[in-house]
Formats: sequence, structure tokens, C-alpha cells
Amino acid sequence: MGLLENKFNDNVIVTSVDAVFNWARQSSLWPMSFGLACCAIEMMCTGASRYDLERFGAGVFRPSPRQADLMIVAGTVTYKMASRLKQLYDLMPEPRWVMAMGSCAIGGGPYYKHGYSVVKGVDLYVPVDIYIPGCPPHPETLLAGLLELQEKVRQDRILRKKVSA
Amino acid sequence: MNQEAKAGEPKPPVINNSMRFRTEEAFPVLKSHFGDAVRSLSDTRPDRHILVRPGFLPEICKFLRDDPDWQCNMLHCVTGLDQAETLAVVYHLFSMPKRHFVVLKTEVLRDSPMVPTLAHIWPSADWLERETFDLFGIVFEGHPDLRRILLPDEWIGHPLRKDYEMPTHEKLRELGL
Amino acid sequence: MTGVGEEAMDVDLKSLGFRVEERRTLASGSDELLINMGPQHPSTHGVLRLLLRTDGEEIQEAVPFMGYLHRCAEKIGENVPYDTYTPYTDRLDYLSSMNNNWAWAMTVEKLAGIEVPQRAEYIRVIVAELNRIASHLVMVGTYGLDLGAFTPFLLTFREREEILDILEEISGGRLCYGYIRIGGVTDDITPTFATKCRAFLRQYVSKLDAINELLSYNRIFIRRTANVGPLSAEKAIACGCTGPILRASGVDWDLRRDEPYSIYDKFDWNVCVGKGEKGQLGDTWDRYMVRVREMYECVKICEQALEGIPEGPFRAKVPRNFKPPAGECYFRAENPRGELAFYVVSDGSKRPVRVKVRGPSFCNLSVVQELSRNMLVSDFVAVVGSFDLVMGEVDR
Amino acid sequence: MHFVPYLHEQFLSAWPASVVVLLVALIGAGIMLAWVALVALVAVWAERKVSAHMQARLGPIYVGGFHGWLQTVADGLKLFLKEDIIPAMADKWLYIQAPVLVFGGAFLAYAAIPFGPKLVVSDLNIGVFYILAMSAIVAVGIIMAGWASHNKWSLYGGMRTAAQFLSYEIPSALHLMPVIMYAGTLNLGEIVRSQETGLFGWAGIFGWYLFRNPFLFLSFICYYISSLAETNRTPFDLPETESELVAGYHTEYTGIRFAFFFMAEYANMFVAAALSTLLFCGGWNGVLSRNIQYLPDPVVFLLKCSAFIFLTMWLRWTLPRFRIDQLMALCWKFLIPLGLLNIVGSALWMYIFEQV
Repeated sequence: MGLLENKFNDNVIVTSVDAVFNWARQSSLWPMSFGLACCAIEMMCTGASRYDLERFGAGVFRPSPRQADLMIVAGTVTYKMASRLKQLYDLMPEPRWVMAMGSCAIGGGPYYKHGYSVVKGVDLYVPVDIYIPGCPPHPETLLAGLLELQEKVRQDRILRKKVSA
Repeated sequence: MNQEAKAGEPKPPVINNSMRFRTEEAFPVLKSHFGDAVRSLSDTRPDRHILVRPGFLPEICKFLRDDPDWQCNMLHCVTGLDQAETLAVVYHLFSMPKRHFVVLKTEVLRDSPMVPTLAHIWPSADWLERETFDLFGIVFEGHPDLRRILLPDEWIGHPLRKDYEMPTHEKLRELGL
Repeated sequence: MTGVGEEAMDVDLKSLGFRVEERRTLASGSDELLINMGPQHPSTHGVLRLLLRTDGEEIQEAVPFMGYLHRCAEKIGENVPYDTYTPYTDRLDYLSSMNNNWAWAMTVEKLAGIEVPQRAEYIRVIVAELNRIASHLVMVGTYGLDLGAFTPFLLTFREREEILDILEEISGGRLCYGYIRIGGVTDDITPTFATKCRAFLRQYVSKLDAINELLSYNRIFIRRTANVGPLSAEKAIACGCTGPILRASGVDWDLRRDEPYSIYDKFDWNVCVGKGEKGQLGDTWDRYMVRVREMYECVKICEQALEGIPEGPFRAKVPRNFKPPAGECYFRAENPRGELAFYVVSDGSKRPVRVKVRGPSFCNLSVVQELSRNMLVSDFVAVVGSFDLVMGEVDR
Repeated sequence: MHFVPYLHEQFLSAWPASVVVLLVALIGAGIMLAWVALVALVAVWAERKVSAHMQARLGPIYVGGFHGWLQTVADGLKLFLKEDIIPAMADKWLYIQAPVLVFGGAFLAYAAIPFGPKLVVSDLNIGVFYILAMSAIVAVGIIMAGWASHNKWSLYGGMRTAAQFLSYEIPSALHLMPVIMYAGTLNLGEIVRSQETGLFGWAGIFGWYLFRNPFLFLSFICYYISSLAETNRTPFDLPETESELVAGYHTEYTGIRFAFFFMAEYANMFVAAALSTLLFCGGWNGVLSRNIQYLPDPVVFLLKCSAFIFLTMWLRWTLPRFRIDQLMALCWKFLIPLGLLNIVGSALWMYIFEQV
């Protein structure tokens, strides 16, 4: 969007264009098939028949970060993995979102105290949009997180100027 | 339940847990073969172990593997131990044909932890020893490829030693992790 | 490929953790290609990294690197009380949490000499076998995925959900249960548990047959897996392989029969051994099929155990401030992936001095490097998939 | 094209002929482009729904209300809005051209596909040849993408494509030969017209080349298999195997460029289905005689195409994938010899039974 991004004051045209764009983005959040640990199994369950992420248009798990919109950090991030995770995040094209799934990704979880090699929260490396608690979270919790994220995407300002903080 | 019970080989007695440790029986045999290299038999419960001198470990293991009475064809586990003054390595040897375990232990000094490798006797020792090296800093002499296996190469220290301090996030970031 | 000088390549390879000698062989302008497979790759099942040295499609060598999920399980074991460690064992091999819990509980019970009530033993067998089915289902499904068949994956997961429902009902968890505790189980089974189990097991066999028809006996599937990556029995034993991998190589060895723990000697079932029906003994198809057949046996065990649940307490009396006597103890149990063993050293306090986890996947994985020689990339994916690695247990 | 001179004479006589030709071509291209986009959108949505229902799922259900019918529109719009990344080490020119070429190849083939007796952009007298040639361009594009991405997985995908496409070009052409021998023309419309009546003058389904003789039936099956391979569909989706090559040749492509690859795949699928329909299954001829065919011709044609597309999807969600050497063995040891056999067999059949 480059040149046009965040250049306009609110008016009917840009507001409706934004609404359409945001609708497209929120309806098609393709996650990267990136599983780290236990939570990855629950992520797979969420994508599988009973919970079926694809109902929300988010079931296209892309193996390549280049085509993904959403990185679900599903599991424990270790220091050995963290730099790779950062690299994967860098490979994703804008706009991109990150979900920290499970307590390990949120803040180290059960490995917080004695886990010498566990990163205490993936937000030390990449910006996180949605935190999904649980160890591991129930698939329904992940779905709830996805709906929250859709809400967040829906309120994004693309052509309109950002609201100054 | 056991249809193909092998003839001539009695089925081990069925109790709640039928793991068979023959460490006690192995001790006099090893003592007579290797003399001073075999130091003592521990009196720990429920499992006991034989303390051997590190230098003779490969020979003893080779004996246990090749001797028809023992036939320990599988190195089941290699464990590092931090015993304050010394570091120790515990080997659980298992014999599939004879269905028994023999437990060996060897102690080394904390400052120069050198143990000869068993990788040429059992290929499975390769990774198990690398892991022990990674987490305890015990050097296995003659190991074909002694590198860190679980932790990143940049890591400093051996975390399962009792005197290891938890690194801070900032410190690890400085290492480039 | 274009414009990479030798020096740049050297640096590149060094960052990949390659050894110096091999760096030289590559830098001298050979046709070989170094490819990183993982830690983020769809078919490495988690965060395994494999460095492939390939010549065209043919792999010369594949070097596994792990530790991307090293979660310090052994360090934590030294720092928490015995019972508190149970939830951490859940997360070792997260596809078979019940079996892990059980192995840990039995290790501590052996150390402290605790006798477990019969009712608890039966419940343990049932939940562990159910979990074994669930674990093998994941393997079957993801293995289909590795070979390009997507539908079996979803069908197996649908079946797995049924098991998870049953286990959730008694334990409260879907994946990590923490249900089997030292001395018994956390809670008695619910009144509907047995009927639900029976209902599930009754319809399960036919569903499994359907999955077999769809995948296991598919001609393309057989051609992709038979005669691929055969593992000899000698090599399997020498490398410390256990469980389905060992059995697929023709070694008739199952701890549940040959070294029975708990009450496994009371049931009538068969050990599934690879026979090399579709190709060589110990090939990928055998490794896959051993698991499929084991699921049928699990159903048998479950059905018999369900018949025999006695009345009585579900947990032995274990003091709240549990302190086992000083000593050391080694115990192993047959997990879906092989023999999970714990080695515990106690000094009589409420925390262990040392906990060692011998993960079956860790030892199984060590064979991959040797098997990978002169193999096509597609075959290699099939071989790695057939080992059914769970990185939580490899890296611990 | 009788249409152009007619237009020229009646309405646009003031304009030079070349401009009128260009104008007509542009309008045709525009319509076809819209059609290709529509086909891709519907096919992607259908694929997701079909796969979902085969796997005890629902598939897209919320986006756009009715069974998620706007899902692909949202996907396309989103891909259009994504950041466009060209990897630093990539061969920039080839990288940019590759998706255009892949999509272009698929799109150009549409020019010669007749949707009804008169409904064709360009009624080429070498239609079959032209479509085969155009779909070969796709292979070049994919190889370019694989090479230019500077990614080893992409390179593998590209190289596999090179091997696979070039091999399968041969059987797919060979198995069309018997039909061309029967029809005596390469014009697709003519081929369809020649299927109006068949053996003993029976009309309808007996006119289809599929049922003319056993060799043609075999040819059809073999052609269908090779067309699967040419459109990268399971069990022949080796160039983009997810579990082996991450995403194959389009691993590094983002946003709109990736969308082009994606669309090309489904556009190609339609071309393959259309060829099967036109050459073997009577094109727009219904199962009964043309005299009692009440459905409009394009509808019949599209219904048949949809059936083939559904079959392709069905296979995709059922079968595992071949290995590269098995794929090659199938082509060279099985399909090509059979193709030669079918040509000889059909020729003999024609000579003996139909006295052509």
C-alpha cells in the first residue's frame, strides 16, 4: 500500500475502503504451520475436523512464512530456537500478526523458574498481538483468540490516518 | 499370553515389576577378571551399582558385551551425576537375550572430568555421551564427535552441575542468542 | 547459488554448525548441495533440524541437530518434589502423557516401595492404552500427511478426539493429564467412564479398518514405503532403538510381555512384530504397520481391563510431604515410542538429587543419520516420519 | 473469424481493419481474463468445500454468509494487499516474470477453448496443438520461479517440474493422437461436431470418442492421468510438495505473485478438464441426441468440466503422492508405450471395423 497508507482523513470513501480491506484481511488469516511443542498438537486439533479453523477462513496452514499472515507460536521457545523464530517472523510479509499460544510462549510457563534455556515469553523477540492462556490451551480457546484477533484486524486503519496517541 | 516363549529359557518371575538387575552377581565376576579396576559394590536401594575406575571402563564393558554369560548388547542409558567433589557417570547395560541389567558407575574429579568413550562398543553411546558432555561437561576421550547436542554452541557452562547459575536473559542476548 | 564466494559460503556453513572437514569438501566446487531441513519444516514434526548434503535428489548424508525444544526437564526434576514433577513428565512426550506419568509414578513407587491398589492398576492400564491408541493415531495421520495424503490425518484426528473426550472426563485435561500420580491416580473414574470406553472401542475397530483401506493398503502408499530405509535388527539394538522401531525390525520384544510391569501379565494379547510382508524386513512400511496393528491389540487390552476393574481404593496412602528413602532406582516402561526410562537418585529429602530421563525418541533418532545415506529426499521424509519423533522427548 | 469482417463492414467501416481486429481481440481477452479469474475463484472455493466435506468438516462457512462463498474473494483481496517481497539474492528479472509467464500460459490456452458451437475467442484450426503448446509455457515459468527464488527448496521444485512436465507432455500428446486420427482435424469445434454421431449412426453418448473403441477408452484414462501430472495435482504434485519441499517452486513468493501461481493452478485444471471433455466426452453434446438436448450447449460443457474438476479434487484428497522415480517410471514405462499402442490399435480398428 506504500504511498497511500495512512494518508487520508476520515471520510466515507476511505472508511468504506478500509472496511473492505479489513474484512478481507480478517477473513483470511492464513497461519504458518509452525509448531514448537505440546501446543502444536492442540493447534493441529483446532485445524482438524471437530474444531475446523477453516470455518473462519483461517485453515490454510502455509508451510512457507512468505505466504502466511499469522504466526501462532505454539509451544515453548528456547534460546536456540528464538533466533530462528525471529528470522521466520522477519520472512513474513506485512501485515503480519503473532499469537502467543500457551503459557510457555506467553511467559515461560512451567519452565519459568528452573528452565535455563527457555525464553521467558516470546514477546522478548517478536511483537505479540494476542495471548492465549492455557497449558496447553483448549482448541476453543484458540478459536476465541482467533476471533479476538479478527476483531483487532477489523479495527485496523489502513488508508485512514492513525489516531495520534 | 506369551505364545512364543523360548524353549529352554525360563520366563522371568512375574511380579508387579519384573526388571532383573544382576549387578550383585556381576560384581564378583568382574572383580576376579579385572581386580583393582573394579572398586566396590554400592549398598544403595533398590538398585545397586558397581563402581569402576574410569580407565578400565571400556575393557569391562567389552567383557560384559562379549561374555556369553552377560551378553549386554544394549547400552540403555548414560547418566551424569554431580556428587559435590566428584562427577560421576552411570551406565545401565542391558542384555536382551539374557534379560538383565548391569549398572556400572565411574567417578572422575570435578576439575578434570575425563572418561573414555564407549561409542566404539555401542553406537548408542555416541549421543548419550554427547548429552552428558553438554549438560555436565564430562569429556569423553576418543569420542568421534564431541559437541554440544542440546544447547546452542555459544552456551557457557554446563547447566546440570549443582553450582550452575541460571543465566539472565540479557546475558544470553550478549552471547548472540 | 549465484555470486556466493567461497568465503561467504564458509561463513554460511559455519553458522549452520557444520564440521570443518565437510565444509572443505563442499567449498571445493562440488555438485553437492547443503540444505537445511528444519527447525521449521512441515515434515520434521516439531523443531528437529536436519542438515542434508545432497547430490541432486539423492541425500549423501543427513545430520540431525536438536535441542530446539530443550526444556530443562532434568534440571527441574532436581528442583521440585516428586509428585510435582508429574506434570512435567506430561510434557516430555506430549502425545502420550499418561504413559509418561505412569512410568514416573512407577519409578518412584519402586524407589519408595509403595504398593498400588489393584483398582488403580486397572485404571492405569486402561488410560495408558487409550493414550497409546491416541498417540499412534497421530502418527498414522501425520505420516499420511508426510506422504501427501491429507484426509487420513483428519480422520485419525477425529477418532483421537473421541479418546480425548474420555480422558478429559476423568482427568480434566486434553493433552497433558497429570492423572497417574505416585501411589495411584488422582481421582476415581466417573460412573459413565466404562460405558463410554466400551462404546468407543466397539466402533473404533471398524474405523481403523477404514483408515487401513484408505491409507495402509493403498498401492501408492505401499510403493512409497516398502523397501525404503530398512533397519536391521542388529543395528537397531546396537543403537538403542526400542519400541515399534525395534519390533518392526523383527525383534520380538515388548516390555509389556517380556518384562511385565503392573498387571500386563493378566491380559491376552499379541506382540506385533514386523514381518517384511511388502518388502524388506524393518522397512518403513513395517514401522508404520507395527503401530497400526498395535492399536488393535490396545483395544483388546482395554476391553479385558474394563471387564476386570475391581472395587477398592484408587490411590495408596502417600504422605503429603512425601520423602522416599535414600537410594537410586532405574525403571523403564513401554511407551508408544519405545522404552521410556527414569533414573532417580534420592538422598531421603523431598526432592530428588538427580532425575535422568531416557527418552526413546532420542535413541531412535540416532539411527536416522545412518539410514539416510543414498536416499531420495522423498524417501527420507518417509523415513523420518516413520520414526514418529516427538521433539519434547528428544530434547527434554 | 467471420465476426470481424462483419463488424468492420456494418459498424466500424471508418476504422482500419487492424484496429477492429485488435479491438475484438482485446474485448475477447478481457472477457476471458474475467472468466479465468471467476473459474479460479469458484474452483478454489469448491476445492475447500469439497475437501472439507470429504474430511467430515464444514470448510469456509462464515465469510460472505452463504457457505463462505466470498472466502476466495477475501483471500484474493488479502493477497493483493500483502507486502510484495523480492528476496535480496533473487534473480530479480526472472523472479518477476515467472508468475506472469505461468499465469499467461494458463490464460492463453483459454483462447482456443470453445464453450459452444460458436462460443470461442479464436476458432483456431490447430486448437489442440495450440493448447498443448500454451500449457508447456507454464513449465518454463515454474522452472524460472524455482531458479530465480534463490532458495534450494524452490530449485528442487523447479527441477522436478522440468522433469515432470517435459516427460508428461509426451504421453498427453500421444494419447490425444487417436482422437485426432478419428476426427481428422485439430480444430476443437470440429472434433466436437464429429462426436455428434458415432458407431452405427447412434447419437448421444455413443458418439463420444470415449466409447468409440477400447483403445480410445484406454487413451482417455491415460490422458486423464497425464493431465493430472501436467496440472500438478496429487498424486503428482511433486513440484510443490508441502511435506518435502516446504512449498516447492513458490516458497519465496508473496502476495499477488503467489496469487498468480495459485490462480494458474486452477486455471490449468479447467483447461485440462475442458480438453478431456472436448476430445473424449463429446464437448457440449449431451448424453442423448442433439435433437432432444434442452440444456444450452455451454451449460452442458461446463457441467462436464465440473465433473472432471470434481474428480480431480476427489483424487487429490484421497491419494498419497508418488515419488519422483515412480512418477518417471509411470510415464516412460507405462504411459508412453501405451500411447503408441493406442495409436496403432486405433488405426487398425478404424481400418478393420469402420473402413475409414
